[in-house]
Amino acid sequence: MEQKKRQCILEAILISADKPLSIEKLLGFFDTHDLVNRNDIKESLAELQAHYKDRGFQLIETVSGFRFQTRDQYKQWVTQHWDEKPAKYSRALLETLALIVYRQPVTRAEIEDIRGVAVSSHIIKTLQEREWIRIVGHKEVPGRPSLLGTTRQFLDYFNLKSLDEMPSLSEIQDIDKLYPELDLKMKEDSSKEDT
Amino acid sequence: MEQKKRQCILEAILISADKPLSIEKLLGFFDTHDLVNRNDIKESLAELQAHYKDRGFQLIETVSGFRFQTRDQYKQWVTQHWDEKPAKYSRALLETLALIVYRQPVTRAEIEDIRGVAVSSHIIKTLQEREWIRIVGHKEVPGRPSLLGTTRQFLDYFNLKSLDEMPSLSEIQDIDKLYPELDLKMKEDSSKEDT
Amino acid sequence: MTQETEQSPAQPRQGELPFAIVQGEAISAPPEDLYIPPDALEVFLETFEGPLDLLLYLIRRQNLDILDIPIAEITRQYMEYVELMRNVNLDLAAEYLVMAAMLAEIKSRMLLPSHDEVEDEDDPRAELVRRLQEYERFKQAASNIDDMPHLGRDNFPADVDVIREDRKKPEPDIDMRELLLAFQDILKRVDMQKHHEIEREEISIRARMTHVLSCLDSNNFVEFQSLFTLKEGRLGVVVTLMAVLELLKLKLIDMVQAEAFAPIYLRKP
Repeated sequence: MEQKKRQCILEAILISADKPLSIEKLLGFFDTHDLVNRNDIKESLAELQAHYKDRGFQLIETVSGFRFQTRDQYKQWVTQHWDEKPAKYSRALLETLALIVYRQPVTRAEIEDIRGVAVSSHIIKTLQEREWIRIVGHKEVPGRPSLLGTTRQFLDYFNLKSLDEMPSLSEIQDIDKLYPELDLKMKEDSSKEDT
Repeated sequence: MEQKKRQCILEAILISADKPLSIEKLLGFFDTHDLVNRNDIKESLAELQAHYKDRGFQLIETVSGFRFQTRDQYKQWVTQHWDEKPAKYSRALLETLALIVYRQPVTRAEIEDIRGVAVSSHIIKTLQEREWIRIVGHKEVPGRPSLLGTTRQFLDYFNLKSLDEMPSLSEIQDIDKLYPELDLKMKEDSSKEDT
Repeated sequence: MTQETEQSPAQPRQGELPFAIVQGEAISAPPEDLYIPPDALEVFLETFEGPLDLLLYLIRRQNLDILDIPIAEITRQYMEYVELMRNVNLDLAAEYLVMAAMLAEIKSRMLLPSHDEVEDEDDPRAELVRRLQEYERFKQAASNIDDMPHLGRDNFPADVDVIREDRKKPEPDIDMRELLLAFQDILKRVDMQKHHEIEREEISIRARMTHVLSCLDSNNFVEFQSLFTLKEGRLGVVVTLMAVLELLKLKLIDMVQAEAFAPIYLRKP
């Protein structure tokens, strides 16, 4: 199959896919008499990535494969599709997720120990429903508590090829950098007091 | 706004849209200080149509507006998307559907309140696309949230003549008596899972 | 341990807490020696994720070196905070009290004369510092995760129309039992929580409410009588009437009548 046609077919497949597709899966779209091999696919994918490097959307690679998605810098316009703003995640949820990401496999009790507060079941349930975390086993201690870990979908969602691409856990932070937002909010509040 | 940026934004909007968008609607994605008018949009759309004239997909104009779609000559490959086995619906989807059935007309917030977890837009969209639920009105509270209810198609799917034929709440408490034969069947099914 | 309150993202947060009410009396001024401005109380619940978070905040407010925390001072401030929380009748999490006890314990140990002969005796603050530092790393990591591009928030998958051969996409099947099991689960959970009340009402009225709503639209008036089908018999008529009354109560529909005995019309507001 000629190069241009192969590129167009892959483009059509990827633009209409509802999940990322691996090279293996993409290969499965072709018939034997299409005479397309893994290297052809790789080559076409690289061409597509180059072609879309300065357009409104791009071809990215996550752990499960390749996906076309809009570029971050146009989110301001693209989000107008929906009346509601995308849900904001609470800090409790993000902290719990962070602990699961960096400490996996980890039990709920271990998360609670580091955060100093009980982890609500809602948070665990929300993370499980989003398919970002799952039970990966049970700890061999009394009660056999569940061990939690992240999923492939978590990596797909954040456009990651592997967990190694997560920002590394920081060293001990400079305390002054904490709570800038609160400081600001309180300043605003106190300036409004006179009005 | 410069021409190239405008083109990229429109491209991002159209590639992520789930329905055709008219020039009027596209204009609505822009802010007043984006300084974009109808002619700018027309111009960009023409540029996009030219750009995609020999790719795997194209920008077409339908009666209701502009829409990207894959090209006819690649349908043989694109159709392979649907060769896979149907997925299973998530627990979250089933619970959401059950609440709409028994609590209709009901808002999304009310469902979230009972389930204790945010209901993803994806679930609502899936149920709407399946034509099992639809918006039956709007609640007269701030934001006028949509009220969801079930459809005729939902009844047809379950071979019901009316919703009255759904088991009552008291019957649900005793579900095993309702479907003794199903229980047996499900057990058989799960033992056959490997086949 | 008590559960922290996780707010569903869809629910609006409470914007303002009423200022302190102690034993039925509104307090207009906060305790004078309070380091934390009273405004902070309003954002308290939203801002702090627990006692460690609060401690980090207190340390920062005073520009203290985390490695050299003046336990007495911090304990005092912390207790004032906890006291204030109690006064405003907030559901005070047990974790905060546990932390208060820990601070008091450290303080008391530091008041004891140090044993010079025991060189390598641990600083009683060491464990607290370790926990604070550990927590801080994950607090940072959480904010890093939030800053990462999210699918569905920062970028969106392509969703284009597909020209394909005439084969229908198979859709997942569900059976009635699955649906009922899901609902049974909800009922069980709700029973356990007791927060929400799913009224045991007849489904037929709910269903009829949907039906009535679907007959109406905001532009056209529909005659009240046209909603009734005599074929359904007395029960059907009653169900429709109750559905209409319920919709009126919920202000989902309007009812108009030009004059006495004139036809009654319904429409969506």
